[in-house]
Amino acid sequence: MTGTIFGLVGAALIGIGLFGMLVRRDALLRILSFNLLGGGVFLVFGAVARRGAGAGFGGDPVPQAIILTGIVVAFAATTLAVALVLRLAAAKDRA
Amino acid sequence: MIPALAADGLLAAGILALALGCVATRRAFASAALFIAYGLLLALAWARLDAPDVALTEASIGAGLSGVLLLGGVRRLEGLAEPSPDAETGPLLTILIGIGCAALTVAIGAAVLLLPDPTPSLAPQVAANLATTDLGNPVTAVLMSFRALDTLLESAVVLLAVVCVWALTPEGGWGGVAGLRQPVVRDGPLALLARVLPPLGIVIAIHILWVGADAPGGKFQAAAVLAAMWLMPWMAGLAPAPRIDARWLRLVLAAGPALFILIGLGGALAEGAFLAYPPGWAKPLILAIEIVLTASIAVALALLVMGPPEPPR
Amino acid sequence: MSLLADGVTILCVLAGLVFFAAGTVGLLRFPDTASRLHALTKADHLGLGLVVLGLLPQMDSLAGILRLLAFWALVLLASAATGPMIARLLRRQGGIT
Amino acid sequence: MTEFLLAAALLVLVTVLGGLVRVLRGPADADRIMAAQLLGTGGIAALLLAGVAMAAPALFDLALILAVLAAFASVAMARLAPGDDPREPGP
Repeated sequence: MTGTIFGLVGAALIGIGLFGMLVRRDALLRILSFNLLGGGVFLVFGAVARRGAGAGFGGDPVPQAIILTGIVVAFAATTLAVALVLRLAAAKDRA
Repeated sequence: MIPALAADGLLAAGILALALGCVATRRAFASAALFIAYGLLLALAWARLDAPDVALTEASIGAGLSGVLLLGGVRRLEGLAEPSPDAETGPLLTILIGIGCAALTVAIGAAVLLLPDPTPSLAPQVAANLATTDLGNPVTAVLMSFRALDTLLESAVVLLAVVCVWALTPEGGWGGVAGLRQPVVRDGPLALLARVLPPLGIVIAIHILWVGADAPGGKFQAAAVLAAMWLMPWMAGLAPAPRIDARWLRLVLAAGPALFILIGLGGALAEGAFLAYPPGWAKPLILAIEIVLTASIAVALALLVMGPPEPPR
Repeated sequence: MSLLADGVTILCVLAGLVFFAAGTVGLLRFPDTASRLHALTKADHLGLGLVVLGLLPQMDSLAGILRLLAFWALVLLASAATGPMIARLLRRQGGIT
Repeated sequence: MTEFLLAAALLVLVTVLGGLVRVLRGPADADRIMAAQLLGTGGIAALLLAGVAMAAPALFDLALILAVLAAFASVAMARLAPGDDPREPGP
């Protein structure tokens, strides 16, 4: 049940994140929305992991490890995106 | 049963309300603050999903570091001339996009509901092979042994991100101190916390790294806490950021991935497969990689939040 | 003994719950931000403090007790430091005149 | 005892989630920071209660990380909020 609830939350987060990315014009808010979308994808995958519980584990450890990797990679991408936005704004500021 | 269900429902409602708030709020600072609260609740949700390793990562990286990164971005954008804002999305287009996103949510939600229960799982294979690694934490075993190549590439991605962020250094700033110079705060609450919290945080990070072999925890979570403990005095101006051309800095950044590759090559020579650990050596080698990689990732994460150097004005 | 310990736990945790509830009600109902800050710091310090106090009898080792107390110290420290910072922010943004 | 502690964890969650309204509505930045902080403290309390009830040390470690990172994030929020000048002495 827990898996299903948070899987559905993940689906909703994907929709909310995509909406924010498309509708908001502020670049930082788009990056933030992208993170919401990513969190939703991870939650859906987490629901899959929960359904795969077995062999004494509360969830399938392989998807869990991949989600963990994904969170770190998403953070790295976010920092790069923020740096790009700041550089762009600074360039416009000087012009 | 009922309390568990109630806790899940409450967390779900809270997460969705905060996510909607993030997207709908007018001001960027408020959005970033909501995002931090959202990350907090998401970490609790991961704990409910029996994924404590993911919960620790979400709490430290998803909520803590990402939130502070976004806050810093908001703050720095304010200091710059307002870039002529694009026109807001029109109402008709907003409604159309809303309908499209809602349809996507329904489709993915249906897919979640239609998932086979139980789904195909690798848990039995992990359980069967856990003994060969001498580790007690299955997620660490997956990260460091069964899917070690993924983790190696991930540490390379983090390093690559640092290189890319540095590549955005404006003209005349190359080789300078990472990020904006922070005003020095000698006393007051910020200075107090910046002095007292890091020693505690470092102990906690070492604990998280150490238990990671057998219990939830590990290098990424420990590295994120360490990075936060460096960023704290940095924000108070008490611990200046390093120059990005400092040799020690580049050595620390490269040490983790380099050791990982070396041990992987050693496995190729000794066992005939890249990243294969000789029998009986799995745990010491994994611990060695974890410890060095923690230092590299901690420095990389902190530098990513600090950003590229600024040219002197 | 166990009965006494459980009694202490129940009493203290319930008292902690009251403070958490009071903090939330204060945060929601108080008219201005400054008094809401007042309500919040009480919930932070006392709510978590009482919960920690209540859980102490349930610990079976000294390490567990020290660990619980460490949580409280950590939150107390953070809350004590951010309280004045928030108050200063409020003054600069014109919340307190 | 287990049931009592779990119920208490749930109640803490209920009360601090009520504070979410303040994070969402503000109006001041300070309100949002405070409500986020209360959420962090409540989350820690709930995790401690559940950790003792279910004898799950992993929840303790999660609470520990949450405590450190919540402190870090609260300070960063107060420090980076628009209009704050850190050089000014505290009130």
